[in-house]
Order: sequence, then C-alpha cells, then structure tokens
Amino acid sequence: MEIFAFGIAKDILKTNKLILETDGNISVKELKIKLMEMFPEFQKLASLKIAVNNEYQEDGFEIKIGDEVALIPPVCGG
Amino acid sequence: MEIFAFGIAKDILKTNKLILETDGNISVKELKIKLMEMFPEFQKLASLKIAVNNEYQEDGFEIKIGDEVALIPPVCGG
Amino acid sequence: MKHISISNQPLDLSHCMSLVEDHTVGGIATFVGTVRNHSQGQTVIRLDFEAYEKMALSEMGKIADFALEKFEIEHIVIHHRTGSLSLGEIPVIIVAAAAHRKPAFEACQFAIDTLKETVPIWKKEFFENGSHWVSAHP
Amino acid sequence: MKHISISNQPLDLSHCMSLVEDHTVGGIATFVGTVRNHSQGQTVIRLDFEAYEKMALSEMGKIADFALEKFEIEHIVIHHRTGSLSLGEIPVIIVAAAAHRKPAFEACQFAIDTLKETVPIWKKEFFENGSHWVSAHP
Repeated sequence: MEIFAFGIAKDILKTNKLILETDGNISVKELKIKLMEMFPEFQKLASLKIAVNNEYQEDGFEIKIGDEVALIPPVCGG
Repeated sequence: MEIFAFGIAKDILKTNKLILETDGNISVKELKIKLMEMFPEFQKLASLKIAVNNEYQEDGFEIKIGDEVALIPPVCGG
Repeated sequence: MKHISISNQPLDLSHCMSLVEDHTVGGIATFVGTVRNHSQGQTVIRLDFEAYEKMALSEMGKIADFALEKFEIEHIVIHHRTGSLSLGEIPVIIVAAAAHRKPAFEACQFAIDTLKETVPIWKKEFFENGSHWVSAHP
Repeated sequence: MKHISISNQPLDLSHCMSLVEDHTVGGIATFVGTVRNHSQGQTVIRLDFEAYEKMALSEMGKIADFALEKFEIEHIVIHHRTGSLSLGEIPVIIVAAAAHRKPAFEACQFAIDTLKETVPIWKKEFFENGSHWVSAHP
C-alpha cells in the first residue's frame, strides 16, 4: 500500500510516499495504530486524519488495495 | 435663514437652497413644523431630519443665525 | 489609519487595497457595492447618487473612527461615488484590514450597515419608465 | 457559479472580481489573506504553503457548492496559493457575490472559516531562528 504524506507527516516519515506492507484490506483505525507504533512522533500531533481517494474517512472505513491513501495532519490553509 | 436641500427634499422645494424668514432663533422642531405647513409633501416622507453645521440635531436644538442648516430626507448610500 | 473619500470618478478596489498594505495585517475584508439591474421587480437602467458632501465625509469619518476603536483593526477605507452610475459600476467600497479575520469582517459589515443608515447620500433609481428617490417614502 | 483554483503563482484580486461580474449582483464581499510579520510573538520571515492538490480542490469545491446552496449568492471564488510567500503576499482570496450584502458576507465568512478547517493545505512558518508547521501540535 502506498501512502502519501504532507506537511509535518512528510517530515516525520522523511518521505512523501510511504510503502506499507499489509495483509489484504486494513481499516483506517488499524492503519493509524500501525503508523503510530512505527512512528511515535504521530502520537504528538494535534490530530491525524486519513483520506482515501481524496475523501476524509472515519476509523471504521476499510481501505482496499489500489485506494489512494493520504495522511492528513492538522490543516492550516488561508 | 438659508436651508440646503438634497435628494427628494430638493425636488419638493424645487431648489437646493431655500431662504426662510424667521424671527430670530428657531428650534429644529419649529423648523420642521413650518416646512411641513409650507410644503405638505414633506409629511409623506419616511423621515425628515435636520442637520445643523453638518451634525444631525434633535427637535429641541436651537438653530442660530448663521448656522448651516440642511434638510436630510431618508438617506440611501451604498 | 482611516481613508475616507467621496468622488464623482470611478472607484478603484486595487487602490483601496494599496492603502491598507502593512506587514502587521493578516486579513482584509472588503465590501464592494455594484449597481444591479433590478430593484423590487423593476428593471433598473442607472442610478444617480447625490451627497451632502461635507457632512457625508464627516459621518463617514465617524464610522471609521468608531470601527478603529471598537474592532481590532489596523486600517479602514470608506470610498463613495457620486453622480450617474451605469449597471455594474461601483457606488461604494469598504476595506477593513486587521491582524485577524474576525474583526476585519465585523468592521467591514459595521461600516457598510452604518453608512446606509447615517451618511447623507441619496440614491435615485432610473427605470425604463420613470425614476424615484430610494427609501424616501414609507 | 463557482471558481476554484490552487496556484503557485501570485493571486490577483482584480481577476477574482472579474469572475463575478454580473448585472444581477449588488454586493460583493471578499476576504484577502496576507502574510503578516508576526505570529504568537515571533517575527515571521516567510510562509511555505503545501497542498494535497487534488483533494484540496475537491474540498474547496464542496465549500463553494454548500455556500451556493445555503446562502443567497450568485457566485463564489476560492483561490489559494502554494509555495513560498513573502510578507504581504496573498495566500488566499475569497469572493462572494450576491444581490444583497448580507448573504455575500455570510458566504464569504463561511468559506474562509471552513477552508481553514477542512481543506488539506499546510502552512510552515519561518522565523529568524527556525521554522514549524502551524497547528501541528496541540
């Protein structure tokens, strides 16, 4: 699974695209837990959202193979 | 006393400057009553305010000789 | 800083924005009035604006002073046009500049709302078959 | 009509205003964000903006659609800049055009407030002795 990263998430991963091995589908919640274990810096963020195919998704959402996944740390446009 | 008129007040008076004879000082209220008698069209307006020396003045205000007096029908800028 | 003007020449938003340029400013709220083609179901051809200029400038100055005092803004611009305006032309521009957006919006809305209530400027609407002074009668 | 864009080129208020020209419009409310020289007591030198562009355009489009539906406005423009911005430069322009001023103001404020909450754009502040991603930590 390819995961795009932006803002401080990119700095934490030290890349804008993380390749993550998964055993088939994974939920948004499972992905967050996995990332926070691998990169404890994520636990310090004010929030961490997951976008799948350009839409915010809640914890229960199942990510499928081929979905476009992105890490959305706290946004701050404008 | 010279009285400047604007907007619909100018149309009612058919001039932008009315010369009004007064016996000495006159209050804002007295001026309004006098004008509404002389030009009953003023009674139909949504409002009629009097400015003296570029300030709105209430009914009790005494207008003195030499003051700049203006008739302010309902304003509608912007 | 306040910038007040009444002019019979076209108003210029870019110029108004340049008046509030300041590196302490983070948000600029503006209101631009435009002449629209309808009013209460009738087709508008043009508008004439007449001002009691000295007093209008004084009242606009009071609005600006009050806004600078009441809201946390750095600058305010209030420019009003007079004369005959065609469709799409701009009778009024308000610009409020602040460190943060909320006071900028509040000052901008306060200024246009109060201008319409207190500033001695009158608007005559011209329709295809007549004209009238807006708001004159109840 | 909605007009949405993300660009690494300077934003242009006059261009945004031209997008809402329409003789049914009587009031145009705008918000222009600018890079200011201080943030939480520190001196800011410049800001970098990064966007998840496809999703940001989609979220900006949702804001515009919602504003067009919820408020009585005719047009809305939401333009956001990316890249490195100096003091005084413009990260964002919102323009809302309506027959009447109240919905124009409401839509404009709604759009900028919601943009800051939902649109995946990130801001890095550069100070004299360091930098940080704004709002990243509690």
